[in-house]
Amino acid sequence: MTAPLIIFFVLAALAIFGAVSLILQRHPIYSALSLIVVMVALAGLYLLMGAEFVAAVQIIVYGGAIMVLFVFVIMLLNAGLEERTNFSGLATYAGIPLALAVSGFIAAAIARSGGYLPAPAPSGALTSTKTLSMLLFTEFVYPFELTSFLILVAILGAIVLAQREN
Amino acid sequence: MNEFLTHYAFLIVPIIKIAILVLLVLTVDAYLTWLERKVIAHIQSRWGPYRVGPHGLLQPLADGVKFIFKEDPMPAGVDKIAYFLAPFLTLMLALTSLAVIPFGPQRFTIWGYETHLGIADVNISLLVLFAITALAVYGVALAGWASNNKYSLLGGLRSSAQMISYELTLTLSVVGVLLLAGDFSLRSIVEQQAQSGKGLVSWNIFPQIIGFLCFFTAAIAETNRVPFDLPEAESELVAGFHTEYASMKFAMFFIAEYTSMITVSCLCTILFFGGWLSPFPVSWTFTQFLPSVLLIPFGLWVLYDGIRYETIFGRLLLPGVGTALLALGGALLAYPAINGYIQGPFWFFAKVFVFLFVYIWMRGTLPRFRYDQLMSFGWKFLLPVSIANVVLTAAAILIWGKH
Amino acid sequence: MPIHEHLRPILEYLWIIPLLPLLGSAVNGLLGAKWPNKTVNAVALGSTGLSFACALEAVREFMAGGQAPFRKEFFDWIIAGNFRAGFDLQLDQLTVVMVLVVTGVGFLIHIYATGYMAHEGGYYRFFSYLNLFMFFMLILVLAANFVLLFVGWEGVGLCSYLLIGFYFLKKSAADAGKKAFIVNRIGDFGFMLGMFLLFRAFGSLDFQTVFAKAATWQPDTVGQFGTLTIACLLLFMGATGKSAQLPLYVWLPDAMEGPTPVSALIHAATMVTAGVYVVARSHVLFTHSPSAMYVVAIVGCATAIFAATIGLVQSDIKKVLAYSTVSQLGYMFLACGVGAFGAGIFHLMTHSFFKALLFLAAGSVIHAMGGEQDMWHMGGLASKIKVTFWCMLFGTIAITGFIPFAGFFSKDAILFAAYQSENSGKAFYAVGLLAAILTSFYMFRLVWLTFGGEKRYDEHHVHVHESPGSMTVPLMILALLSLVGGWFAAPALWGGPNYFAEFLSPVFGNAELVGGEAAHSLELTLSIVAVLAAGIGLIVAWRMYSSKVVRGTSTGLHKILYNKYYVDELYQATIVGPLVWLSRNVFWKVVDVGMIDGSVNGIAHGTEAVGDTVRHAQSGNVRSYAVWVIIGAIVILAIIFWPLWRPAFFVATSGGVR
Amino acid sequence: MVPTNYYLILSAILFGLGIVAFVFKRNIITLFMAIELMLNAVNLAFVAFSQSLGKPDGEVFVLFVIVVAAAEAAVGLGIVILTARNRHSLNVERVDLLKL
Repeated sequence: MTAPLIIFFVLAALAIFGAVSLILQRHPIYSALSLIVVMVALAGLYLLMGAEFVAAVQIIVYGGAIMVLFVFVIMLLNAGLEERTNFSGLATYAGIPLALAVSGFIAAAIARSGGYLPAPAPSGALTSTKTLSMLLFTEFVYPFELTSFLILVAILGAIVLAQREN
Repeated sequence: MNEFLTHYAFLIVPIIKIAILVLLVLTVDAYLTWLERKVIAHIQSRWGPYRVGPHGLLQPLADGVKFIFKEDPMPAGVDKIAYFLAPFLTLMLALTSLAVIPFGPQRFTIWGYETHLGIADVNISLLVLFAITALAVYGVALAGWASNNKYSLLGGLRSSAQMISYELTLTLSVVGVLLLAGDFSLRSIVEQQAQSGKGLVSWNIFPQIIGFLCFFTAAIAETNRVPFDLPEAESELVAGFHTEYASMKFAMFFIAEYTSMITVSCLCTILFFGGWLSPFPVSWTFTQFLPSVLLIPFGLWVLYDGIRYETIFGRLLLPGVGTALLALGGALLAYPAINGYIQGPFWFFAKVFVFLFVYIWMRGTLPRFRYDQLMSFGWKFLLPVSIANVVLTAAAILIWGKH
Repeated sequence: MPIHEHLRPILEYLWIIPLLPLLGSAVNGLLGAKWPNKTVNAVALGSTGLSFACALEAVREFMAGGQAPFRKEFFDWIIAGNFRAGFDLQLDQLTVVMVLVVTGVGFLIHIYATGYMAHEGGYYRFFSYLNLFMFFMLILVLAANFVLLFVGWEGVGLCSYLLIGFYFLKKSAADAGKKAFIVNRIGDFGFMLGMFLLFRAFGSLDFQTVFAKAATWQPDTVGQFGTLTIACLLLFMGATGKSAQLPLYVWLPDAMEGPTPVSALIHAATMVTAGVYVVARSHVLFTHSPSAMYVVAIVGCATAIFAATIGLVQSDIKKVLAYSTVSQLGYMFLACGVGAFGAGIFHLMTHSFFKALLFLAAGSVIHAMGGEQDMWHMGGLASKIKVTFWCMLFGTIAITGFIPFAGFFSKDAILFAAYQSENSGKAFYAVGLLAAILTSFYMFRLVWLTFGGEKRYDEHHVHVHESPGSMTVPLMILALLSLVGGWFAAPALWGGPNYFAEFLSPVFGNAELVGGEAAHSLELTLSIVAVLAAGIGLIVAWRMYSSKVVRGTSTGLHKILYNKYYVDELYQATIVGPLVWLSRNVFWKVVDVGMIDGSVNGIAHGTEAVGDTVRHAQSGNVRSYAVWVIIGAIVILAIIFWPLWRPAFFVATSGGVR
Repeated sequence: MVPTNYYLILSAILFGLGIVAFVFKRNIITLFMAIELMLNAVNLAFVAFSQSLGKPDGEVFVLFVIVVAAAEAAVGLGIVILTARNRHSLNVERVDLLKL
């Protein structure tokens, strides 16, 4: 059992633990924190795979901006413990099994098809930030511009939503 | 024994380095508080700490003892986990962020394990730093939220909003430097500034003056220091997010704050002021004697000051320190070879010290922002300026190439 | 081969010629409603005049280019598989003639119309339609492939419908318009079938390719005729519709409901000759199937005599001219049928001159009589409206074929060709000659009834007055043309060359240039005979109508002729009636109401019912929606991965199948 | 070296947990977090593929996904705030007026 494998299992366990605790926690703040745990673990996995830039961005944007926004909103609305209502019978009885079924499907499919994939290239060797940015600004420049436009739209939408009508 | 060391050096050496660094930083923090109180006192024409030890030099120890032995009351209705988590998180992140900072150029080998000044040498160290600072928000926010106190909550909200807002500027203002260096590694950024070998003139501060100003401002905001210390605005929010914290937990916040100050100073030094590089051209080798030449008069002054100090303890201690300094200086002059080694650290810490002093200085002089001013300043002025800086730098590089 | 491209601005941009009228039409149609007549005139005349000028310039460049046939593909219109229909224009000798006739005569008629329509409502509308017609007609003659030609073909049909029904408040006019349109549809149906057949046979509808391949076409037998024969007959069916030949001629006389300039431009000079043009254009196909040629000749010949007989007794001045047009078109088809395409086109040109002249003159008469069209209520106008009278006389002489007027040469060429054609040429000749006699009879009858004798109208109600210059000047020009229009062929009389035929010979090959001394002497005799025939008609008409005449009750043969052999009634009884019954009782009451409306409403009701039942799933509870999404996901995944898993589901290991 | 499969299976598990969270949780904000979790799982798969296939495209897509997630969070949380303001509840089952 090599070192990377150990690290992988540790981080994977951490991620799964976070995801599970996201489900089990009753207070949104703790759900948020456990989600952050997941994200950090994923960032570690990215580093393990040698996708360092993505790892950094994952932490900076997801951990540093998006989740902060969540926490901020939770605090702002002073959200209490969630009440476990069961108005939707369908979701109550069929929800969990079906969800598990879907994940089972996907996992099985991957287990079947993933075998054909080669093992990851040695870490870091593959994508330096330079190559990534070259790709981003040459081949993917059009989607890149589109996403920038999307961001703009999102900003405007958020402003419009947030402002009190007067 | 020896082969054990050589075999596990990759594990042992970093641990040792970490231990050293943590101890160092904690001490520096402690004496930073002392320095701050002294300087501000003198700015406000007071004496500042004076009782504990000569010039209150032992004040930090006293504070430490106080923190440790003080009672730690927990307010009613706090969210326990978060309440405990917050200070640990904050301190941990603050200390971690120091791990990627290189303090000097030298690479040396201990027990067959090649290492360097500084803990980790990641090739995206800058990004890692930003990642860690990005996470630093949670400590403050959680502390504010967990203590079940309106003022603290307000403080937490403020800090989260403020940090998100200024993080943009913080990141963008560095882009100029990155464009010049073409790399995320702090080490290579410094080396890039060393290339021309002309010393001072090739530092990033000159092409990146705008970037530096934006960066420093944003960094102060990120560290919740005056004039951006709204999360702990005592006049409005009692003590903001750490109102409900006492003794060791409070100390953790405190240490974290000063540690992040150090980190920011180190960053400013590395990014804009040539890190461990000496301001003089490489050709001027005689400038290597500067540290020792500085030590001697300092030692003399301490000696002189100690002799005419009023308390016995002072009269015993200070001259000792003075003579020690003199001896050190003499030794350096005697064995010039050493100078080569201490150049890097010397300049590095000198610059860092300057920045720390600026921090304290500002706290002594500047008033606090109002919240709306803070936001509009960050979004409407700082951010556009830093973006403009990026564009300008890119254009310049496009036109003239890198220098 | 394009030479001196920089020296031939128009030819390289040939589309400018049809574009100008289109622009004029658009401007007038969209903006002209509020404009004064002057502005509308400026636009309409300007566009057509400019296009005429461009046409002249194009022809000059064509001549300068050594008469090299010009063809250019401007842009692709339809691309489907190996089928290409492009906006391709071409200019060869045949096109030159057509373009000049269309633009020139059209321009004159535009001028005339400004005077004639001056007091009519919808002035701008009229000219917008007229320009639109010019556009489509030019597309028709300039097109370099069947598809584009068909565009023009349909377009002129549309404009003809719009213009016949110009006084759409008058029921008879609206009906006439509809009739023209529908009858043309029948022909167009044939035309389209012909095109399809051609495409199937040659894999293209481009003139060049089709004709090139047709020239080396091995006769086959589809049915017991060849493909070419069937295709030609189908095309000819379209031609009969457009050019008012038997049995589809019935719309043309009714089309006289439209304003007289329209009758002159569309139903005498240009549109109705489109059929002849198409036959001439695809002469390669026709010459390859003698049977088709024979049919064309027979139809043309029959139409000529048939229409002429009807024309003998009509009392409406325009109706007479209409039937005369039909009969003259018959002549042209006769010419094409006996392979004398050049002669046919020649007659087309001259006919467009003098028939336009006649119509315009008739229009001038009607104008003078204040809208009266019945010749029995005219008479003795010669002294009152001299210009009109003389122009009308010129036209009459030209059409009846007295030397040296245009009609003489063209009609003479046709008869000569008919006489020479091998299979039953003599019969054709005889019928043609008879038709010529009849023609000269009814034309002079028209002249005498209108201008001769004493007046048969009431002075107090109608005060006769000469038309304005804008009408008389075109009349005179056309009169001149119908005098000199035929002189291209004049030298042929004394054995010289027939310039017109030679000009067209590159297109048609030297099919009808049968020279030789014997042929020449024969031609002389034949022409003398023709003139004599015309003379007979003249004399008879003089005997019957020059003196005081009274309108007798029509009986027997006269009655039949006067009622046009009851053809309309026949069609009404055999075709129209049953169709109307069918559409009312089956298509409307059963198909439309029952099936179509029923299905539409049924779908609507079904949707509503389904919605009523399903909408309860719309609980508004996001979690249940989420579950629905998951179910959908499961289904999709199952569909995707089923083929992957069918062999031994759970054998799947993380290692996968290597 | 870690086989790519492991990453993929981990991402599948995380995705499934995200789905479970989505149907199980009632708090609107937590639902958003569940969505973020699924996005993260997908990101992991992207990176794993891009690493194993030796093409950086996957990582570029991760960047795009992150951007989209940011936009979605901004707008979505704005909506959440409005909802909470108007309905005085964050329970998604109490916000069910949008039905027939």
